[in-house]
Amino acid sequence: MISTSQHPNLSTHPAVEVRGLSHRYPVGNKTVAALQGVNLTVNDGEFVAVVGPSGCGKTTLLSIIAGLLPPTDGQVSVLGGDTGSARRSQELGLVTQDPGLLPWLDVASNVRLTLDITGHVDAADERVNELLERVGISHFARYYPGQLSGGMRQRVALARALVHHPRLLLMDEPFGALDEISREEMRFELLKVWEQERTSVVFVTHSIREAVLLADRVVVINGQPGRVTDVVEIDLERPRSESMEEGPRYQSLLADVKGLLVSGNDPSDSLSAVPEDRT
Amino acid sequence: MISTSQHPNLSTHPAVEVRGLSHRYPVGNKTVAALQGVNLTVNDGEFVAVVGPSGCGKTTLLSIIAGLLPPTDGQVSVLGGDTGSARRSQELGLVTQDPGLLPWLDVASNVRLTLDITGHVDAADERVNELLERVGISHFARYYPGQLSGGMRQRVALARALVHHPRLLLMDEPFGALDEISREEMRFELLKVWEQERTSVVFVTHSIREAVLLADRVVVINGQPGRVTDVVEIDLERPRSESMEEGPRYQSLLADVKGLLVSGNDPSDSLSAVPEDRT
Amino acid sequence: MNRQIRRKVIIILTPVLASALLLAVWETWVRVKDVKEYLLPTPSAVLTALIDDPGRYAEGARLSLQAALGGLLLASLGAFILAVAMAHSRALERALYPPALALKVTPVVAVAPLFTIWFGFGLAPKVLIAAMITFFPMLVNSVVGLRSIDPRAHDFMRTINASPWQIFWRLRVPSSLPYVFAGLRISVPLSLIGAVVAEFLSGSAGMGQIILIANGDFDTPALFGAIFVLAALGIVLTSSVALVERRVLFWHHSSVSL
Amino acid sequence: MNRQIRRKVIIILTPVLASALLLAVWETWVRVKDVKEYLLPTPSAVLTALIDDPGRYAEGARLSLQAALGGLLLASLGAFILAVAMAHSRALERALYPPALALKVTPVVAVAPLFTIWFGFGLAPKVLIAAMITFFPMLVNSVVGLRSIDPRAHDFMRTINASPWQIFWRLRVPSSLPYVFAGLRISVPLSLIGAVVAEFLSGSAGMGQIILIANGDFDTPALFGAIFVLAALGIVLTSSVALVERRVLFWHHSSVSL
Amino acid sequence: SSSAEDVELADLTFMAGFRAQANLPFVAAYVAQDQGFFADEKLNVSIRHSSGQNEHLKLLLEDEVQFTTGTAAQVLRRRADEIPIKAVALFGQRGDQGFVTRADSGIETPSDFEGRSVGFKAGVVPAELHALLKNVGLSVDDVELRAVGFDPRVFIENAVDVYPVFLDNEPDTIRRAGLDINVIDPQEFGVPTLGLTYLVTEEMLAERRDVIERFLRATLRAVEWIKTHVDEAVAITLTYADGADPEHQRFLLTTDLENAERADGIGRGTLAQWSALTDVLVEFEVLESAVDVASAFDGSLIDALYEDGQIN
Ligand SMILES: Nc1ncnc2c1ncn2[C@@H]1O[C@H](COP(=O)(O)OP(=O)(O)OP(=O)(O)O)[C@@H](O)[C@H]1O
Ligand SMILES: Nc1ncnc2c1ncn2[C@@H]1O[C@H](COP(=O)(O)OP(=O)(O)OP(=O)(O)O)[C@@H](O)[C@H]1O
Ligand SMILES: [Mg+2]
Ligand SMILES: [Mg+2]
Repeated sequence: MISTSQHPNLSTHPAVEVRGLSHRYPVGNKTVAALQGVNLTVNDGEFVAVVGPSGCGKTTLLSIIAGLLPPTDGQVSVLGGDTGSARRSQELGLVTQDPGLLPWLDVASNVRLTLDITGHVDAADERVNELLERVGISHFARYYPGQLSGGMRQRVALARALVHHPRLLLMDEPFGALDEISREEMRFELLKVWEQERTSVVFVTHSIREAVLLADRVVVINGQPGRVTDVVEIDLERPRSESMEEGPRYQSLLADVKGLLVSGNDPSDSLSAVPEDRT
Repeated sequence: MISTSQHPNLSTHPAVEVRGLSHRYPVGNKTVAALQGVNLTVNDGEFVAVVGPSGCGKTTLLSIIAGLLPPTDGQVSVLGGDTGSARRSQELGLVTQDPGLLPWLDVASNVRLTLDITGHVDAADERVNELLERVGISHFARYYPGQLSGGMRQRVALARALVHHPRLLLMDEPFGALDEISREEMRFELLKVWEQERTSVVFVTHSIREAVLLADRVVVINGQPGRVTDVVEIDLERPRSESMEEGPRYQSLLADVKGLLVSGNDPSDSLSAVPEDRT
Repeated sequence: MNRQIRRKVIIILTPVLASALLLAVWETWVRVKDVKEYLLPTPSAVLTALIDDPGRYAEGARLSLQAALGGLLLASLGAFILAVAMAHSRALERALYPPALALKVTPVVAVAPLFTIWFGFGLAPKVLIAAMITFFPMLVNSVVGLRSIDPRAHDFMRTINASPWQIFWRLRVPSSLPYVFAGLRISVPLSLIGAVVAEFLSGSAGMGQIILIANGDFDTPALFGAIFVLAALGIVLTSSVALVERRVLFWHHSSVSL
Repeated sequence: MNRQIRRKVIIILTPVLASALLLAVWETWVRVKDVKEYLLPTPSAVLTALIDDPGRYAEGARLSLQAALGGLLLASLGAFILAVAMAHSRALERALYPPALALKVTPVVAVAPLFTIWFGFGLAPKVLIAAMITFFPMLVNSVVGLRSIDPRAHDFMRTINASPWQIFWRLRVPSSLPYVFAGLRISVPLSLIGAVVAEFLSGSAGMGQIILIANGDFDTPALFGAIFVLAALGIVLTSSVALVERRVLFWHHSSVSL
Repeated sequence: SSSAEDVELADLTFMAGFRAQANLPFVAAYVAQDQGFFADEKLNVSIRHSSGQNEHLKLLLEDEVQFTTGTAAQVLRRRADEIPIKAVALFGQRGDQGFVTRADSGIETPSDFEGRSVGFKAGVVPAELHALLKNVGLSVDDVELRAVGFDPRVFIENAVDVYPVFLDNEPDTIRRAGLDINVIDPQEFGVPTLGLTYLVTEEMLAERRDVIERFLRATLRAVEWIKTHVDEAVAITLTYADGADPEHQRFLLTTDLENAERADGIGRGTLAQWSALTDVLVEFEVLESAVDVASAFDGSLIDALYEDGQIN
């Protein structure tokens, strides 16, 4: 992996390549395995969704790809370099469920912060306005995060993650806190942006429907520690639309992924699952 | 309404009867309308789901029914008496998204607390064990809430709300924090308990699928202030099962409710909605 | 509008009326029980003492305030700088906690004479005593504040490769402000006490000297006059901090989530 | 296991080593600079003073501790009871805040003689001064604590018609404990200072008297000996509070969410 | 009588051994400053005050302060610790420590102390009390000792039978609070006592005798002036103790003046006086062993300033 890091801009590299990744967290005087032998490739410009039950290690995987967490074992290459170099070249965008906006900055300043830090200060205000426009909150540029609803905050987080033209967008349940209608809106908003920018996307979600509706491929993680148990190609046409959800192809893909998940989850090794002796 | 309160146990009364209900919150020196002219009847033993976009007043409605909030206007009768009398006769059970368990009590004590307070101390421990068994967490009776996953905490909240045989169960997005698989499990758990106890239920949810899957009737609230814009009878057979979700009747009911929601929601009067000039 | 004004009036009036009531009860009690003035003066005697020589109290207040604010400033800066180090290293925190605690339990009366010897006369020892007494709460609050960053915001800044310096200034420092202000609210009255005690022990001019002389002369009205002035200073200073806090931290508590 | 023990050893060793280092630097500096003993004694001279007459310091510590703990208990109970009233009424809170603040900015040195007159000799005035100095932090924390109930838990208890009494004991009181303990951590060293200052000002037996006599005797090693003993007491007391807190509040910070 | 024209201006600090009040050695400095007697001697003096926690002595040793005050007993104790300070003038021909009792208590002499509650200040039972009791065949075991602190209201409010006072200070305060009292001065019961002195370091005495002499001359001239200008002297004192009660300060000053009076000139003393005090202190273990009184007091400078009881 390291040998290719001299050519970070060569887009023939996959956006993410994970090989034999394992991760253990220290807990007291022991360690707890969160991921075990995970392999995953995200091609350049591809939209990959990751689904799996709670505690299977989805957030852990994303944190490792983002370079926030050093893996215990295995190789990870991001945009042709190691995770650190991807971070250093500021090609990443991150959106999490609780987006961690800075409450003392207004919407525009929160988005601008990314440009200030990455050094894209030329025409920064125009770029900020463009992004706010695109995610539909330009009217609220002078509002503070505390004055916004959850859905609007997620739009700001999306703008903040996209404003510096990142080549890889990492999203961890970005729409988890939203009501169903805002959520639907945001999904198509995201797809529109993605189709324009052709960013590569890793999208972690609890919602199987969301995964199937958005992604080119759905990666299914199961177990504790989590492993990639299946990968499902989503061959629905683009651009996706709401009406596809009634179509038989969508329904059958949905059923496929659902089946892979339920059967793959062994309840006996998870606290949050039901005890064995329950009928 | 008041005249019937002498016969609180007469089950010929509807469980909930709401007439011309309005509610305004004081905000600074003004008031904000949350509900406007709401009518709603929940028959004895009926399972009613309430859906609507964020901020339409669902939680407000539930709080008024629970007697936690005095309505600004309109009449509310609960179990044949006024809201206060229903509360005083301890016939209510409440489950909210964040269940507010007492962190210093273990699971069994949290559930027992309801019995201690309502004075059902005879054979209390047996009753607690029975409920923990029924919601599938009897193995965790000695755990503290902080040691449980979100799903397990919701199970405890359900047990706590049911342990004193309430005649009306009020639920506010009880499964909102759960992952899809736990959520599915909990839904059928709830239905099983409900079918056994035949409690009347008011179930607020963001998920249209959940509403259609669980309820006898779905009440759709729209707008700010919220009004009941539609009521949909769910004539799916009981007991409900997961496989019904693929059936055409389910699908068409789902589409109905969805349609009522999206069209009923005027984005221009809600902050969390998209500004008018967006295309 | 009307309603808002009425609310504000009530908020201001309640404590004023309550204090007036308290003073009235006090006055009546002293008169009825005929308590000797050198034990407990009536509030009216205290007011008379204050009105008799307002210049003296004003000058005393000025001097004590100067020392208190100087000490507070010194302690806040010192504590914040040390807190930056401690917030970055648990080991350093553990290492420095016992000496900081030792400083905290050292009674001012024990070290005030030493401070005069070490730091000379005049303002310096007073400022240092006010600083010593306020250092610990400022340190503890600053450390907690600098640690209390939103981990999601931190993660985001790391993914866009923000430097430790950028993270410090743009995330840690603003995040610490609510805690720093809470520390200030605790420290403001403490700094006043520190300055006054220093003056009392060294006999140097200020409210402490007024108390010292009043005590020596059995002039309890003047003593209580000084206490009233100190209470007023404490309330004004605390309110000022609260006011600045509301301005600076508009985004914190006061902000309404829609 | 091994690892855990090593971790614990490190946690204990860091501050011990750091303090040892600090003392070593101090000792060296005094020796190299040849600072006169009456200005700043070496730590070894301080230790010698302590070892020379350990009984005296032990007795002094016992007396001061007694007064400090008595005052802390009194202040905590009084503050909690008042806090119950204030937590239930914003108007009462606003009304009582200025007198409470006045109490807080009143320097102990100003009222200590009055306390002796009002409350006699011996333990009572010392306890009351320790109580006066710790009252305010206990009050503020108790009010905030009693208010900081989980609204969901409160709603639930109301729907099952829990009485205000049941809500108070089963919800408000346990919810307030984290804040009460935070208040105790602030108050424990303050109560010690209060007791010592009272002894210093009244000359009654305890660590304050030891300081007073040491000052009068030019005996700076004994003065620092007293400060060392006070620091040790402060650290032991604070650690004890932390220990009890960890036991009682096992469900609070320490609990791990799965 | 004034110094030569060619002496250099000397900067020095005088620190009173307690807070600002009308003790004679303090007022002498205030007046010397105010009336230009220091200036006449080409002395540029700053005046400071101590908290009474002995920092004035430490500052003297550090040469931060060149002149300070202390009681003869304090000087002897510091000499016993081999601390190189020396008294160069003795104002209090009798000590300022004494006792008061209520006039109606029937306690008029030390013999009446038996079985009564007797207060002591500052944590230590003073030698004066030991000596007083011994002279009447009692000891501290025959009385009920009580730490009373520094506020005489404790006595007025009836909490203790015998209350320790500074003779030039609290009796007046207590009387003015409306209480009739008996004052018991140890000296009148055969206990030798001495009061306040001016102190310098041995080093200063060896190297800057001329400055000491100029300081003494200025302050002795001030004392002479004070004798005839008591009210003005009190007014000057109040500029250092703003807000203090002038009547009370007047009492302090006049009492101190009386106690300082001696035929051969205020400020002078003999080694015999110091030896008698030493004996008491040794007897009651305030001093571990006798101190060479010549090391504690050097009267030669002040003696040289007088000629037939007049300052020359
Ligand atoms: N900081 C940590 N310390 C110890 N264990 C951790 C830590 N973070 C996560 N874990 C554990 O690692 C496993 C994977 O956690 P992770 O958060 O990656 O799961 P997830 O799939 O994102 O879950 P969710 O869907 O609930 O967000 C879980 O068992 C979790 O308990
Ligand atoms: N305490 C309050 N003070 C002022 N306004 C309030 C308060 N609680 C709710 N509101 C307002 O009342 C309206 C209805 O709120 P409510 O919480 O009942 O909505 P909801 O349907 O439960 O929303 P969600 O789906 O987000 O839970 C919203 O506009 C909200 O901003
Ligand atoms: Mg996660
Ligand atoms: Mg709601």
